[in-house]
Amino acid sequence: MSDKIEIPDLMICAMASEIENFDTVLHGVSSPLPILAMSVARKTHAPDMAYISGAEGVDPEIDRVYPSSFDGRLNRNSVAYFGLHEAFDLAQRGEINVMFLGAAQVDRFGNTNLSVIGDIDRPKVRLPGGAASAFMMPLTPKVVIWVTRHNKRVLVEEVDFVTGQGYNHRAEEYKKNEIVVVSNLGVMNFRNPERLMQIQSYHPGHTIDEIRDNTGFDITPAPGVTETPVPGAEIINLIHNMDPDNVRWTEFH
Amino acid sequence: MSDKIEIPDLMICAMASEIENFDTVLHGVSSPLPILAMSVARKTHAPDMAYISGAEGVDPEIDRVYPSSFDGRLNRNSVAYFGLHEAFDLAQRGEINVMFLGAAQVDRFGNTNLSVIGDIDRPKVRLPGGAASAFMMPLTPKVVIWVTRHNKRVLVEEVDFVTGQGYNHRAEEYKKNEIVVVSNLGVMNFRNPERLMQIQSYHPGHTIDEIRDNTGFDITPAPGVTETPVPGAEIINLIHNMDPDNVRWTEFH
Amino acid sequence: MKKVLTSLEEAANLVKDGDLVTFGGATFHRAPMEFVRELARKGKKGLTLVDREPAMDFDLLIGAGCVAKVRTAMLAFEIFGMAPNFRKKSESGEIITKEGACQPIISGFRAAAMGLPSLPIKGMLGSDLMEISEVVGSQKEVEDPFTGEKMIAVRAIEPDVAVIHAQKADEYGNVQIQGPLYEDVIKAKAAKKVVVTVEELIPNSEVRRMPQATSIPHFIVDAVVELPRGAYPCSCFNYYDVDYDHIKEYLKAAAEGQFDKYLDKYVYGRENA
Amino acid sequence: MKKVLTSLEEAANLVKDGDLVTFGGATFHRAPMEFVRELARKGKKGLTLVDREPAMDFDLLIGAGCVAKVRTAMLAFEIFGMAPNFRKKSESGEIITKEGACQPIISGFRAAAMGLPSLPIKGMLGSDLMEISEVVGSQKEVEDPFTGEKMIAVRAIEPDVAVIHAQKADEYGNVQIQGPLYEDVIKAKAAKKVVVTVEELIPNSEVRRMPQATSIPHFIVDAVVELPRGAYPCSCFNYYDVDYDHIKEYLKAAAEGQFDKYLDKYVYGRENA
Repeated sequence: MSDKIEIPDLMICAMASEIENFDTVLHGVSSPLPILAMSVARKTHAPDMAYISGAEGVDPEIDRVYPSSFDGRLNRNSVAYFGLHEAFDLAQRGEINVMFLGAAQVDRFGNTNLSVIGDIDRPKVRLPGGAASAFMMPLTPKVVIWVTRHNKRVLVEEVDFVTGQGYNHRAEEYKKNEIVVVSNLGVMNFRNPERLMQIQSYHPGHTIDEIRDNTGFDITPAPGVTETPVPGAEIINLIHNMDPDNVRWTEFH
Repeated sequence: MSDKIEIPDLMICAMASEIENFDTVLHGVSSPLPILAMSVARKTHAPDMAYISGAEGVDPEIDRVYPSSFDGRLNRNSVAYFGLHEAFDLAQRGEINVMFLGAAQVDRFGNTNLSVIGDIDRPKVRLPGGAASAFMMPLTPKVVIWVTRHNKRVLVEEVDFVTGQGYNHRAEEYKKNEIVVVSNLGVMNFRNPERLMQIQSYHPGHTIDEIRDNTGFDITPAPGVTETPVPGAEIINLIHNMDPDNVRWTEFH
Repeated sequence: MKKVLTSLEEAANLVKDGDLVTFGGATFHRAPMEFVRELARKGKKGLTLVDREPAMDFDLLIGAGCVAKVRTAMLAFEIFGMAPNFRKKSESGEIITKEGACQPIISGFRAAAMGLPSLPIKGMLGSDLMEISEVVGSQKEVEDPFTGEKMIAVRAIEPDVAVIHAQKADEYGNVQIQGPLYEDVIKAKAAKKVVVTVEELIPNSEVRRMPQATSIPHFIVDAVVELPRGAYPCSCFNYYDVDYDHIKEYLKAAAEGQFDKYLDKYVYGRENA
Repeated sequence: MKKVLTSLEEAANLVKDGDLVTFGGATFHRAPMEFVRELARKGKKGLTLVDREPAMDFDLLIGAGCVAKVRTAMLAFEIFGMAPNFRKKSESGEIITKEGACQPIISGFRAAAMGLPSLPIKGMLGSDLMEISEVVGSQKEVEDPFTGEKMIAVRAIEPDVAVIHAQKADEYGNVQIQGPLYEDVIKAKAAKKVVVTVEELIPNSEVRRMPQATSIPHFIVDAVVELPRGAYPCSCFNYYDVDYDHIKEYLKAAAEGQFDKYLDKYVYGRENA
């Protein structure tokens, strides 16, 4: 089984499992994986979650994903429209429970970089920008960061530029909020007193050692580390039916 | 003619004449006279004014007035809804040109009192409150205050409590904004260097001396003081058709 | 989405003695009058009521002895003049009235809705109302951090409960308001708990047919009560107009010292006036 | 109401060299692309562009040499990756890019829409983006005047011109936007001048039939241009979807150093791509 399951599908289900029932969840731009993860969660263990789309629909009936995560067609049969500025008001009230964010670099403290490789004023590589990261990272009870290329250039000792705030770059009141990193090799969390990245689970077909060898800093397994649970066939079918054009694969090429 | 024209109709037309074409105008609560004045202005010299109703309609087709100025029926065939908080944003941008406000007391500097007669903590008479006065008075290029009982208890030397800010209670930048008082005896403005109340016009059937005798402070006629222009029969008919129940008379009883 | 449909009785239990409460609508329109009467029947005590321009809803609760403090920009019965119980009890000192103004109260709700401790506004300076506000701690003169411009910081107003009467909602709390919204959406976002009474309960499928008609989404609503004519004698746009005869009867009773009789007849007597 | 219907040519003249400009929509949706192409044809210079998450609209103007500065929270082509001209010219230093974040940019627009010099927000602290912002003067760490809580004051963003592509408007500038609004209404309120290009011109009588459908009222709109397919190759909800083949052609041309040929074909060549 584990040799058959595809990494995007496994990541989508790992991301979905970070959502609890009754959570209010928001996704942003360029987010086919989060959209599929939120859809899977709704159809499985979190039927009562509130789904706020980056395209502004509330609890839309998502029949498929598109190359754009702001496409108005993602709002089909929504119960309401809720603008991003309204969602941010909600976040400032602490009422958005889970947010999914991307990253070009993540370090051991959970800092993310989406801004620049090299110096900000003389960038070696100009990155697209952090979008909501610097705002949502500290405020949100749980931020799930997805990484499609787990290697030493992405999982780094220290990010070139702190776009999103890890535990060493946030006020005391925000240190209680969780960060979870879901990569193509495993799932990492920071549930330890030092708030340092540790291995929560390794994906089927991968190992703790493989994760350690591909991480740019010393990372240890969390107590009770396990293999990432494998989704059932019906969930895999759900994902495939929602993504006939394999949009979810784009980030992996 | 002047003995036939009724005071509410005359006041409504005097209030309407303070609106210029292309002005953006807002009315508030308990405002049958402003609603009729805005309607008259639109049908006469200010066809292009923007009419923002306290009931949230923009440029509604007003067929009649009601005992409440927030009645949803006042929005018939509006071109848009515009909430009071949005209108206040506009006011903070300086883009509401004219606002109509009531007053229980007005003094020589243009201060208004809608809060209390006597001491605020041990009120002799508790008044209803200033509504938008303290916010709109300084910010608005032209505030028109209507007074249905011009006497020495209403037009006072100094108000018991400054609800709305006259010229001696506002910052320099706001002293350029105009205040006009339309009463049952005449029209008063502050277009002089001292920014003191002066008589702009006296209503037909009334005199400058009558106004002075019924004002609680020394008030002088403005240069070029005249009789308040008398509206034509078609405008009177317009008003009467819009107010079959004589709601406009209520404040005069 | 979770179902939040409940009874008037249960919903009223969400309001505790001493709570800070606001109501939807303005003056005679979409005030949640039947919920207000239920609060009076339950004998709630020591409520602090806050709103921009309320009318009979506040005055009835003041007359019924449920209120300790009131904060409004104006509390009157439109062209019919003063709110009788408000006037009587504020002059006698039975209730504390710290008058506000429209913009500070609206902006206080907006600050809470935005999750901010305060929000800057303009105007107000020079009014004696500023002094009251500084004492109460609801407003403060500040300087803009960039321009140095004199501004007024308005402290957030986060009601314990906001009660709104709307035309339609589904059992999950997706609410459709027709006609003027007043500050109802802002109040719902600002409050800790939100109760919505509605003329009609509609199926979720109808909500999904026109999401743009939803004014308040389910995830900020704690209770929905089906309550036809729940705003009476105030109006509910597209359903019924204000019953001004009833309002005149209310004012007459209060003027003649017969307000208790009014309460017996319309509040403590029949379940629905 | 005054009539503000005009031509694309006239409307584009409202944008001056060096202006601060924002566009409606987000990424590939309701960007005013035909207006953008007209700005390129007119050879506008030194524009500062600001928006939360733009895409091809900003990148095309950068590629056409119209832009001096860019402020965005993210400028990319969604899952297709980096915006090619933005990346090239920001790395070469040809344009100045001071990156923001979504909330500060949205709140900057909101502050201007509210007539305020600045607005407080949360978050941001600890990010290196704060340092940039403090230097640029767009954000500042402050303390709430009541609670002492650490907040970030965001300076108002008041664009010289906001250009929005919508589905419908009348000749007076009453605008109906269908589907996601993004920050279009806020931008319109925030800007000094507002240009709206629309798929369809509708009579005022149709606007009055459903006032609740009006997203932007006439009194804040300075120009309306009838421009079917004005968002192409971006989408216009209920009218047409994104033309991803065109977007891939754009990216391919840029990747192969053939961007000038793209401009000749789709911008300087035929009036409408």
